[in-house]
Amino acid sequence: MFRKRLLCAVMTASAVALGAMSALAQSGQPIKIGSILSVTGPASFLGEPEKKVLELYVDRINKAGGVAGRPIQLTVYDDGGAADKAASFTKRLLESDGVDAILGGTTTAATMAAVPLVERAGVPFISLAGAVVITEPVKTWVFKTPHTDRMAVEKVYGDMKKRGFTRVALLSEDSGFGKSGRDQALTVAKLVGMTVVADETYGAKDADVSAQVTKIRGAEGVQAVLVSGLGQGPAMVTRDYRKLGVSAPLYHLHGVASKEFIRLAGDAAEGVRLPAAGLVVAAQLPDSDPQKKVATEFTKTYEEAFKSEVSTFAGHAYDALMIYTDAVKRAGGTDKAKVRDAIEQTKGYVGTGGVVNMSATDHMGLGLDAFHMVEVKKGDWALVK
Amino acid sequence: MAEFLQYLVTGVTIGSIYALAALGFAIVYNASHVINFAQGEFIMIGGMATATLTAAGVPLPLAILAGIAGAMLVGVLIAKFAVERARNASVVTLIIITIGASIFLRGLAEVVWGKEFHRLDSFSGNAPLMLGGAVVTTQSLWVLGVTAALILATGLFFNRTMAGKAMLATSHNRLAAQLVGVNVRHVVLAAFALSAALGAMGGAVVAPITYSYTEMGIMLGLKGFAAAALGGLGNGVGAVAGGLIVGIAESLSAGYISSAYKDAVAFVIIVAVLVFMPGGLFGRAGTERV
Amino acid sequence: MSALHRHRTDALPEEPPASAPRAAAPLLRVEGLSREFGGVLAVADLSFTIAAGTVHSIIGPNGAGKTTLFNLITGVYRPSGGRVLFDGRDVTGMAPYRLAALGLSRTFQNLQIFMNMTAVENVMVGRHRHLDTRLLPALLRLPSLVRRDHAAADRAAELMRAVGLERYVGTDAASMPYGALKRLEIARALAAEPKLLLLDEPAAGLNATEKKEIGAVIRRIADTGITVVLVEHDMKMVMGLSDHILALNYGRKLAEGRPEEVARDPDVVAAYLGSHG
Amino acid sequence: MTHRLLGLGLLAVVLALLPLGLPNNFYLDMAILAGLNAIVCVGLNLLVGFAGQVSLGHAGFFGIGAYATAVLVSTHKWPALLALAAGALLSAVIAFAVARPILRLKGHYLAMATLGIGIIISIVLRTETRITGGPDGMIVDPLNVFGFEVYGERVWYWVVAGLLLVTVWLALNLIDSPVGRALRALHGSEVAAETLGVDTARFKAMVFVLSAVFASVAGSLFAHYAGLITPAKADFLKSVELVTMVVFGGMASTFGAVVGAAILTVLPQLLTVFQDYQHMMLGLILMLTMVFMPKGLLPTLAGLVQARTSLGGRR
Repeated sequence: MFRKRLLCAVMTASAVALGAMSALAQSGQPIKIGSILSVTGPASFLGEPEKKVLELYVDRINKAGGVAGRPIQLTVYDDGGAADKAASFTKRLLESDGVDAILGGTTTAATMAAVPLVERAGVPFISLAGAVVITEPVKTWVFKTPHTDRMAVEKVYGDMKKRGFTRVALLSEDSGFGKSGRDQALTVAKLVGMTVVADETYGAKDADVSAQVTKIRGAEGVQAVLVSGLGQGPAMVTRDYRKLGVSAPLYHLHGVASKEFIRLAGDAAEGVRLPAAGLVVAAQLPDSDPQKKVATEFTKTYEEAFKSEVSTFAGHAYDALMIYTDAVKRAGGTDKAKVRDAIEQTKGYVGTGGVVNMSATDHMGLGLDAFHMVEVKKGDWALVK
Repeated sequence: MAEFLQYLVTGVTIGSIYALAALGFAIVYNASHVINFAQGEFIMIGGMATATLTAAGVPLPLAILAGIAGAMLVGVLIAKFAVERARNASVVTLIIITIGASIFLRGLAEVVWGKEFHRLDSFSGNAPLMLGGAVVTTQSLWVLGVTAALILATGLFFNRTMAGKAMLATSHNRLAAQLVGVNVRHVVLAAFALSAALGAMGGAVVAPITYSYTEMGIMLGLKGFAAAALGGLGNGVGAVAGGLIVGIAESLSAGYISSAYKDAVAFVIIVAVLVFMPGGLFGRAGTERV
Repeated sequence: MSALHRHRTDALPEEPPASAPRAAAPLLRVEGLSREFGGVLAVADLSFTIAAGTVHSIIGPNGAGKTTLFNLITGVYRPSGGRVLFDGRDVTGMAPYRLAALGLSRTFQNLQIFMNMTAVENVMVGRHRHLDTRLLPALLRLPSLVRRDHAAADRAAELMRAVGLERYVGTDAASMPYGALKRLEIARALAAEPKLLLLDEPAAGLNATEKKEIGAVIRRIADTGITVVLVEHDMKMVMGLSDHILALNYGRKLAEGRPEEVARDPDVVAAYLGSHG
Repeated sequence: MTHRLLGLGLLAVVLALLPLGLPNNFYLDMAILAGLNAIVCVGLNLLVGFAGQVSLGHAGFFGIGAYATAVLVSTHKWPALLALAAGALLSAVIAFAVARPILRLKGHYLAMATLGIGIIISIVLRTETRITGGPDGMIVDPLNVFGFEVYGERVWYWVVAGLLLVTVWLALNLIDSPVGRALRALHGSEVAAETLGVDTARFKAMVFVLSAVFASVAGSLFAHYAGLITPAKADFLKSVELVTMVVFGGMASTFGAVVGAAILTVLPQLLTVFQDYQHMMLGLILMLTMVFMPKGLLPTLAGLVQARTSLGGRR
């Protein structure tokens, strides 16, 4: 009860564009998009920009005449980072709001909570969360825009091996993303010949992880440490890590690719490495990179509109909205089954996360090439060459 | 050994905050026989005000003072408009009232300060000290020093000043205190103000360690309550001891048993102790008068 | 008047307690009973016996240990030393509810009325050990349970009539006057069908008329064969009702015997009667 | 006694007519959640309101029921009703084990101990990731009774409404029985109840176990209905929410518990119109209600009506 904050029952852009009146009555019907995001809670620095981006672009699309002459009506609910709330809001979107599609699930947990409901209801669903379990095995109605944690782990291990590290300590959050990341880290380690020498966990809402860090500090022969978590928790880990003077290099996954992470961790973030979509280092990308144009433009729009720095999470939401609206255009309407098929046939879409080529067996459609190792230097992201 | 020391340092640091919260519970309980479930929110107010005000450029001491003043004002308002008016209500009703107050305060904090985490830098640099292989941050020293000073000051206040003695007398015998001219209502207000000040100061010094956010007070408050009950409700020395016991036990079990069960430690201890000692470790087991 | 009187008497327990025939055997025997509170002996090495079928009063100034003694006998407090034998059984330290089952019942100096219930329900709680107190029949409201409950309600109403509370049967206890509540406690204690009834200052706080009425109620209870132990400050009532008196001071026995003996005892006069006029 | 059946009849009529006034499944959903909360609260009220024993940990039993169902049905493929019974049994055993030592405590110490038990249960559920899925919880299969799948808000509504009626009937029966009087008596004066032959420890344990079983059964049903269970449903805030419903509606009033559960389930949804201010509003409403109606909503209103009509003899 006390947590049920469906704060942002924001009905943006419900003002029907007058121009659309001339179209057929049917086509004048708004396209209803629902979204469940973690605008508050431990994952708020992921969910908050996602919400802002959806609102911004829905507004722009509507001002430009909508999608195929139909305006978009967006409903956003905040799950506060809790899976059970994500499930009940999904129910509300499906049952009460009658949406044509759902974008979101900021976190893996929220996404997985919504999956059985959307699968049953048969509504296209594009998740903004990272874990590989979302799209593997493939689920009929479920898609996602960010890279998977497995790709992130592969990228991290690749970088570690390049620096000559083979003995890694894991520190994972007990959240869905954290657990999935840990599973991938353990599995992939065997494949690429890494040795996991310590395996600790922490809670997403812990105020102090120094006990775990102390244990890792004491573990034999740790050459590098990988943290599997998202949002604010990893910032806490990073500070305790530096505080206790651990010298092994620190890696995170792509769940912290936001300036907010650097702000929270402060000086402690210096030297932290993680894989991220090209968006956060758009200016540093070579001109030949297909992403550069999209990423630069999106960054400009975002930073002008919100006067704050862009994060990859904003990009995930943008990509999801673009993939969906594009599919609606190709499907010639919001018929759910047709739109689903159209999403599955997305080919060559250049987004902030990379070039998307979906198929019946791949509901994400991203390759490793669009994923970059970045390092925090002087409070900013720097592309690792 | 280095690990053990490290856990000890961590435990004493967080235990100090529990001790301050527990002392706040004890003071309020003595004056009014109310367990103030909004005690944790005083910590939150202290932490949030200090973090946000310093971020806005206010000098640190001023920011802390503002936080304390704010918390004291809130404490007095709760006492005056909620607790005093419901004096004769049942234990459960009073619990719900103070929980209502804490929900309200968290809601207010969300509106004023937002829901995101706020960072507060250590009071004096990040260079850690080494103590027999254990790292001691300067902020830990701040926490310990400030806690010790506050506990000492509270002790002196109750034993050396007229106002303190009046409050103590009220807790022993409300009617008798009233008869010798103590204004019992003022005592209740003062108790809330004092416990709010202790909590807010604790929140300010712990903020650089834990971050400040609107929900930071929930667990700190509950563990403070556990610590207060552990020491025997209304027993100031017991509350401080209870806080340190909970903090150290928690940190040691996080290190040697399971970090995931860290938060359960305080409650396992309190349940176990209450089963065998229904009045807490230092409480008197009262006999019911019929 | 006499018809009413008879009717009231009839409402009290019909059969004399089982132990009554063994008139010589004491119903209650207290041996060397002590209880200390924080180093102070509230009851000190106290021994006495109470014969079945008598009215026995315990007197003494405030703080003499009378209520503590009641609490020790009824199991509310555990003794620090000594024994309590009830009906030939050692019941020292036995839980109050088990003593109640053996036939011990009491009232309280400070009213212990269930203010969250009606008057008749208060008395029905007194019938507790004679009723079906299993959970499942209660949840399902089995007919057998309902029948016994109705009977208990009728019996409770009768008892209330017997103590002169007939007009309060369905009233909330919380809205009854003090004097009525005093009598309600007696009705409640009687509902348990005790062998031994301990009354802790039944007349305290009552006016002269009420005192007289309560004295008559106690007389009638004693007449049915229930053994009564009375703690009371009202000497007129004590003298009028008692077969036997025990005088306490500072937790110790001061004197014991028939009323006129105790009243003449110089220690008692000095310690108690002297201070109370 | 006629009063008893009158209330039950009225509740039945309200439950029967309610769906007619609900425009879509979202409102039915709220009604179902309110009904499940009400089942817990009617049981909890027996403990808190009638027997006067505070519990700030009953969400723990709700959680045990929910997770027993989730684990046994979804992971081990037990029949749903058997899992529900197993959960109730587990709750009863745990409640019974802690009841005697814990319920000796009074007032705030009891609050502390029950709070502790509840938090320990929720932390175990959160931490035993392999069994429970951790903080993000686990997906639960739909309720399947003898091959018939209970799915959809319409069906669930009638299931929950029926069960609520049964719960209320059981509670009303209990209150007006020797057991119920014993419970109320130990609330009114524990020492007096003891000296009248009431084994107070036994009855406290009995009502603690009973209320835990009610909470557990509601938890099992909730798990099936929601399709997802997380440890948040067993934590301290949920426990507080449950007690608040009881106190808000009116302690020692069975229909008060139902009304409290209904209002406090729906209220947060209504308060969403205040957006950022909704938590402040919720806290304020709780405080003001308890300050000005310390007896709770229904008893206070009943008192007002009574004063107006000046009819004595409230039961």
